[in-house]
Amino acid sequence: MKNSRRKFLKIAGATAAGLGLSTTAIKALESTTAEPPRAPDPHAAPAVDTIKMGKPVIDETAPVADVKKNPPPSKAKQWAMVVDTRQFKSSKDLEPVVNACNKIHNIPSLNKKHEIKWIWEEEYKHLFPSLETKFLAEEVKHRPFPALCNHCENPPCVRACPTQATFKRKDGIVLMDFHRCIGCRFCMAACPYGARSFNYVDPRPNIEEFNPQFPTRTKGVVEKCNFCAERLAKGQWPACVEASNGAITFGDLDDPDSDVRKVLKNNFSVRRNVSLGTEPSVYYII
Amino acid sequence: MKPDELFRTEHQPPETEWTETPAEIKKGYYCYASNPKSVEHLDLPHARAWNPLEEDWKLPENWQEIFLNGFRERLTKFRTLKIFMDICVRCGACADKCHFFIGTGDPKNMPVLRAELLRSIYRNDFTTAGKLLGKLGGGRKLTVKVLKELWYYLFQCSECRRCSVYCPYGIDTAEITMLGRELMNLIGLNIDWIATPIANCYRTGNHLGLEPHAITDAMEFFTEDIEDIVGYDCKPAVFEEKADILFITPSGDLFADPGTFTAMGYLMLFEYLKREYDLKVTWSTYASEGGNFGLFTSNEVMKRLNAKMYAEAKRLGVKWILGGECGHMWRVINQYMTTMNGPANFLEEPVNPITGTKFENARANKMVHITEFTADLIKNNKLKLDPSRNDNVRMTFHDSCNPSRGMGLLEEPRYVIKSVCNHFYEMPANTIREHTFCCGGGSGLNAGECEELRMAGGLPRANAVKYVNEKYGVNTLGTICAIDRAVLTETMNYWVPGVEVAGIHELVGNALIMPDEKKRTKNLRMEPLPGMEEEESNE
Amino acid sequence: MLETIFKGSKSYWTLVTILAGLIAVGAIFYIKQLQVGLGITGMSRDVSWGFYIAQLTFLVGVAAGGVMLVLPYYLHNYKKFGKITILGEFLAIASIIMCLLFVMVDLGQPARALNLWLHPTLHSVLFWDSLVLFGYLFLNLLVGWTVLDCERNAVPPPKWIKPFIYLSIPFAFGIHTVTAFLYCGLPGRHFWLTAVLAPRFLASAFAAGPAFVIILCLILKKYTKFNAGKDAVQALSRIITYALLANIFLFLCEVFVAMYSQMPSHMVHLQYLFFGLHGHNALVPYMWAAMTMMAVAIFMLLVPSVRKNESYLAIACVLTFVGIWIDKGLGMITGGFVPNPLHQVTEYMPTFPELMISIGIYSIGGLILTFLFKMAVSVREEVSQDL
Amino acid sequence: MKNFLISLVAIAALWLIPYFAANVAVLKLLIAVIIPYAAVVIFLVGFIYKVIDWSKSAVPFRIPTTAGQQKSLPWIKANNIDNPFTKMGVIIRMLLEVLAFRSLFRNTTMSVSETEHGKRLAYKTEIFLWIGAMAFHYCFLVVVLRHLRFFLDPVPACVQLVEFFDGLMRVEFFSSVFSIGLPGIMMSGLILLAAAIFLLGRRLFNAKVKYISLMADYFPLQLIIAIAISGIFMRHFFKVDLTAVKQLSMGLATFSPVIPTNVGSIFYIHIFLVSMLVMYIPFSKLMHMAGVFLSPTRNLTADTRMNRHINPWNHDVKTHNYDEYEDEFREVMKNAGLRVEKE
Amino acid sequence: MNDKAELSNASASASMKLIPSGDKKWIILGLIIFVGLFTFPIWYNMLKCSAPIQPVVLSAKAKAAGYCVLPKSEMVSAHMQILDEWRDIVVREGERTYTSPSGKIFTMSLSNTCLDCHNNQAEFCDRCHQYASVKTYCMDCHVNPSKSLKENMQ
Repeated sequence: MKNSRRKFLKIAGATAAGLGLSTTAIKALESTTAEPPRAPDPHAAPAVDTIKMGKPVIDETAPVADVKKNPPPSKAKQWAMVVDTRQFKSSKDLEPVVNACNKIHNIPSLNKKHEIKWIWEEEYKHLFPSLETKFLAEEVKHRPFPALCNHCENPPCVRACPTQATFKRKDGIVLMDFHRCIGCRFCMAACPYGARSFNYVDPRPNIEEFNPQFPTRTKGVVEKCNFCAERLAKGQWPACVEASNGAITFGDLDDPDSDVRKVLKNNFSVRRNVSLGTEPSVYYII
Repeated sequence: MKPDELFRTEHQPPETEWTETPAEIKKGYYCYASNPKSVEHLDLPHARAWNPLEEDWKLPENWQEIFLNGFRERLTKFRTLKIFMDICVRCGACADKCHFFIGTGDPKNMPVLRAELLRSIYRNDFTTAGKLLGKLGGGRKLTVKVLKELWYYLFQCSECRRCSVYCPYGIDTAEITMLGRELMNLIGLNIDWIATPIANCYRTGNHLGLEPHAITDAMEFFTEDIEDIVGYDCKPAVFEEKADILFITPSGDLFADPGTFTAMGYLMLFEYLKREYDLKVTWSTYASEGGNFGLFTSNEVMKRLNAKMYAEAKRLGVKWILGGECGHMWRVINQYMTTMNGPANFLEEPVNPITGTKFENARANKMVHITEFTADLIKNNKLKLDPSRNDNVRMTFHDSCNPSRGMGLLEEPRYVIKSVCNHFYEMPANTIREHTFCCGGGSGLNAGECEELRMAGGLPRANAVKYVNEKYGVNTLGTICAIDRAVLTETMNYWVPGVEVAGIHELVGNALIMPDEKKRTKNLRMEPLPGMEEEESNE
Repeated sequence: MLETIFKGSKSYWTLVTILAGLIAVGAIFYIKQLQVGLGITGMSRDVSWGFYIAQLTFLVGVAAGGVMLVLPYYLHNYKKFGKITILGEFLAIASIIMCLLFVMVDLGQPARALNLWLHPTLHSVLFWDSLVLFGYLFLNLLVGWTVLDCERNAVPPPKWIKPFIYLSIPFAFGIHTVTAFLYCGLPGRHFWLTAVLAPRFLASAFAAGPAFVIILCLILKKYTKFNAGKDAVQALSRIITYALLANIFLFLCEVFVAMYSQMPSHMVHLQYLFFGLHGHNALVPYMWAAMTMMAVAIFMLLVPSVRKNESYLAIACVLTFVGIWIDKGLGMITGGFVPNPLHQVTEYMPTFPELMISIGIYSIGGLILTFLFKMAVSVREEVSQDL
Repeated sequence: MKNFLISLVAIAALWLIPYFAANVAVLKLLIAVIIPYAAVVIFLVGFIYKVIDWSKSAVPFRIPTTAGQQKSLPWIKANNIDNPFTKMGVIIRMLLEVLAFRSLFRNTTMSVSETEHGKRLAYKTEIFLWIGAMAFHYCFLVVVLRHLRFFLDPVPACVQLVEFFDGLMRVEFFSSVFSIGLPGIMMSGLILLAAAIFLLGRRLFNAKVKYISLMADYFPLQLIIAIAISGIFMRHFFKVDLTAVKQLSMGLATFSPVIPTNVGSIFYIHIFLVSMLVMYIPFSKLMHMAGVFLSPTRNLTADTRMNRHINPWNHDVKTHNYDEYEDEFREVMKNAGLRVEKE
Repeated sequence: MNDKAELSNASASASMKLIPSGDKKWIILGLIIFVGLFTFPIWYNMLKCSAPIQPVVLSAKAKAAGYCVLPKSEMVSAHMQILDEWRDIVVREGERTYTSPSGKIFTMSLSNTCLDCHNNQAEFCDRCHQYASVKTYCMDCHVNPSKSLKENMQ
């Protein structure tokens, strides 16, 4: 199917044919689709890089898990994220992470009712209501926890979406197709993590700093964290990972040698509300 | 044929195209050719004896030329014809609206095809596309076969206009039939059931050919009967000069039941008005025909016959004319009379002298429908009525084609009926008012020889009557048309035995409490009044 | 038959004009919503469905309630309903159209609504809901129209219509069941996450729908020549009684499970609705009002002498209808969102524009219902002249 | 069926002519410039000729079909629309007829049912012809209005508004077989096509309508379907350079025609078929678009008893007057006791 | 017998005389309106003095490159389809690289590839789009990187 999707390549051939010999025209189409251009492997030959966002910064000295970080990959079976919440002592530590995401994705600042959040700060008791303890350590109680889409392996939002506007990619990312979303907000009701936001109003007037390389959204569609799919495609780390100073690790959960697997192997981690069976891909080291 | 056999449930057209399916003139479905004497009497062209069943119709030498010249002339004289020939899109909305199609299942009785018969000739001889494309363009040469087919189906249309109500362009097959019949008339292809009445009407003043004394004799019978019922006679005035109103009604009502009962109703009403309000109504034997079979012959004949009404009103010096219950009579009066024979400046704008009501709607034409007149009297409480005298009557009302679709007389008769009769039920909505079905015998098709056609055509009406008969026990079908009274009596006997046909003024006569009347025990049909059955048998 | 819509008395045209006016007002506010976005409603990131979807839920119930007239007549040959089944079918048509309109105005991108069928998604309940809703609409249009037209022509309905009538019965159950599945299949929304939701929806539907039919019958009896007949109304009132009892019973089951198990995630929603949570209590008076209304209604309906008095019956029906409307049209949806999965409370109240758009849609439904009932009443007047 | 097939062959020929001709430069000029101009001229001349020809025919009698209560007594509610007795009533009646197909709205279909009392005729509501006709005509209108964008520069806001509403619903679909997305689907085109196919389907599958259908009934429908298909294909599948098309159409509208270079044959097919349709109108039943305004059973007041209508060719006729009558029957009249004028 | 004066304008049915019917003026008026509407484009364009289409201006970068993803003629007629399919493939299939028939490689991105080269919308996109009255909604979300957000929003 993907191959024949390239038929626009020779669209003009059919243009000249008109409908007089429509069968010939279709045959012409088929012949052009027989040999699809192959998408080059970005590792072998880097994609035409019109976006100069800078390479990921890998700080080897950062006090993360004591493993050497792999270079950013661009393909995975199940992308996952491990947040070492111990490294976020106060809101100030989390702020750059949130800001990096907001800025790079043109996220507007709106009032609480209509706000758009891809990654944001939450308290422990809200993030893990089912893991609440009566006498939580003071430090954990006030620790800022980043909340974001869990890119569940079994995402209820994808199940609920009537148009496949939200879907799970082969690499595990739960993505939004803003072109297809009809704004029914079924996914928001289905998401048990409050990860989704709806554009109740036009976001553009409320975007403070603006990244021309990334589209804004139109009013009336749902959006959420996309694990920076656009950056991964270019072999870059997600913006939050990059801005986290090593507090957030990112990688392929299916790859035993990936950063995330290494970190998880060595640390106790939890996920949000696992009893729902959604299999979140965001892990928190407490 | 038995009713069950005549009730066709299949309306599937044949496989061959209509242009290739020649018409077969069937017994029971056509009317006899006209008596040449009748045709001659009006100096109409090509009078001769001929028989539709014979191969040779004895057509005049140059019949095609006459036909086409007549066609051409009418295309300029009648915009209707030209537009209707040009703009039909054959959407088929009219197809199953015709009672003759429903009844006979003959696809050429679909109004669109009836018109196409003429239209195919029009295309062939009068249009560019038709001349270029010939048969492909839907054209047909005017051959004897085509002419016979045309004749056959022009006399299977009762000009009821039901199809024109549904046509998105208002194409009126009645108009096409009328002009088609004019063309037939030009080559002498008249039918006797029309030609002889018009000759009669021209000479004696009425279709039946009743000479003056025959009319007065009939009146005498009526007055005798009325005397028996009421206690005194109601002799009408005839030829009374300076009467208030000249009354004209179809002659059929003077001649045959149940129309005669309607005529008795008129006589009683006029006697009542004379005694109570000193209103002078006069009849005439010269203008003794309300109907006008000229409508079914040609515009010219229609005008010739119609002229007598105004002429007589002028001669007698009446104020205005009152018209009786008749169908096509009112189409002529309403839509043609003032144009053809007006202006009637010698008459006054009609005012009901008893109620003072001005009949605004008849201010130019000066002719008022009797149900308008009676309704006005009843509304103003000028008539003493006892509707319970009609309690044996369970009534439904058949809207006659012409008063409904050529006039819009819908509420007046209903108002009168409801005032004189306690049991009134409407037939299903799609069969009354502007949707009403023809009796099947309109436009001169009440000839004995085409009875089967008439019974088939009367089926939709009869079927609706049957429904109210079964559901509400309706036993009387009221109409305001003399042809209806004649045709539907026969039709009801055939399809819905037990249902009588009555004019509205028969019921008025029954309910009317005449001044100084004797104790009424009988209705106008000499049957005991409701509640009087015992006394009747005691006598 | 359609032409009967265009012939009516002065009061009929007044009603039509008023409804048309309200539709126009609603349209103006909807245009505003199209320009500004759903931000003009009271919905928020936390309460992402509000009044619109709640009305969908409620009206699906009213539509499904029509089956309580169709089923006894066609399956059990209960002749007394013969005269009013058409009212149930026409009410269903109007209700379903309102449902569809409420979904349309709730969409952020209504222009893309066709994506629902361009990209049919079998695992989405909303897709199935659209199928059953349109299916039920089609069936009711077909059946209602065919049967009424045959009645007008005094002929028996054609044989081919029977399968469609029978099919409409499972569809009626289907629309409300699938609509319940919209909610009760969502993880993390514990208020809805209960197998009783669909039965409860059906029970409330079979109370609210027939209650509305009774109210309509009584109105028709007063203002037109259409008389449903005492027996039919009484039979309906018994249906309402049992359905309302079942509704309350199922609700109490819910309350028991939540309160006895003492599981916070199940309890909090009921606590919020009936007592308020962390000082947030906007819905508390409404919920108690709804419960009181239903309780009073059930009491009135259970006493035969009260039920048999048509004025009291009318009151009981209004109480039932309004009670269920508040319960389903306000509490059911908002209650599921408050508190949110992160246990935060954001309250919801519909805004003025939101209400005006809703009134506009209710007026469209009212207008359709007026037209359809006008048609039914006219036909009835035509064919039963001896009444 | 024969009529259908002959007409279909004609349409196929009309499709193929421009397909082959578009490859020859001279013929391009013919199809893109000369034939369209000719079509417009033939259309206008033919149309005006036909209407003037109609207007030359007299309207001797006022014979409206009265489909409602007449104006008579003041207390009886008259129906001024279906039985118009004022000019305003006629105007409303005509507006309803032209804009809402009032008469067709009444359409019923006859059927025979078996009841416990025997066979019964029923006249059930038949609304689909009305719906199909309304959809067809209104979408045709919208399509024509939309195409004004090719003939007007700058494009007026009202034309843009029509386009906006026509394309309001977005249809985006991508698959291996075909893709639809940009340019957006115009609802009018699809509905027009669907309605035309429905109307054609009636002619083929409704026995009565099939029986009455002539080639002249199939041909325009098939031609319009062909036009719609060529238009839709050009928009969505065989794209052409729109600016080039507009340069051509603007050239036509400003009498300075240019022939575009980068335009595929589908465009020539489209414009050729449209030219054929335009040319065909004055000679065909499509003149109903003008005729509907002139139909004397609809556009006249039903007030003939109130106001006298003049017949322009009214002529004298021979009548049988009273004197002749009395001369013939004087004796019997006297015997019957009737008054006579001359003793 | 009747008012002879009324009937004197004709004598026999064969030789008839037409007097103009009253509706002729309305028919002529209707025809004038119809013809006026039908020829609307002619006089509208005369009144508006419509200017010929202004040619599209290529940016220096585009000129320098000398090629696009497809031959110009195909881009002119089918660019919208390419953009449409690009976005579907990029978003849903995660493929971002496009190899043109000429073998050149492009990133499939409206903002970052197309608008990078054709950065002057007014002189590039709008010229034709205005002429042909084609409204787009691409820029409701996507942005022209050469402009500020405010400019993009206008």
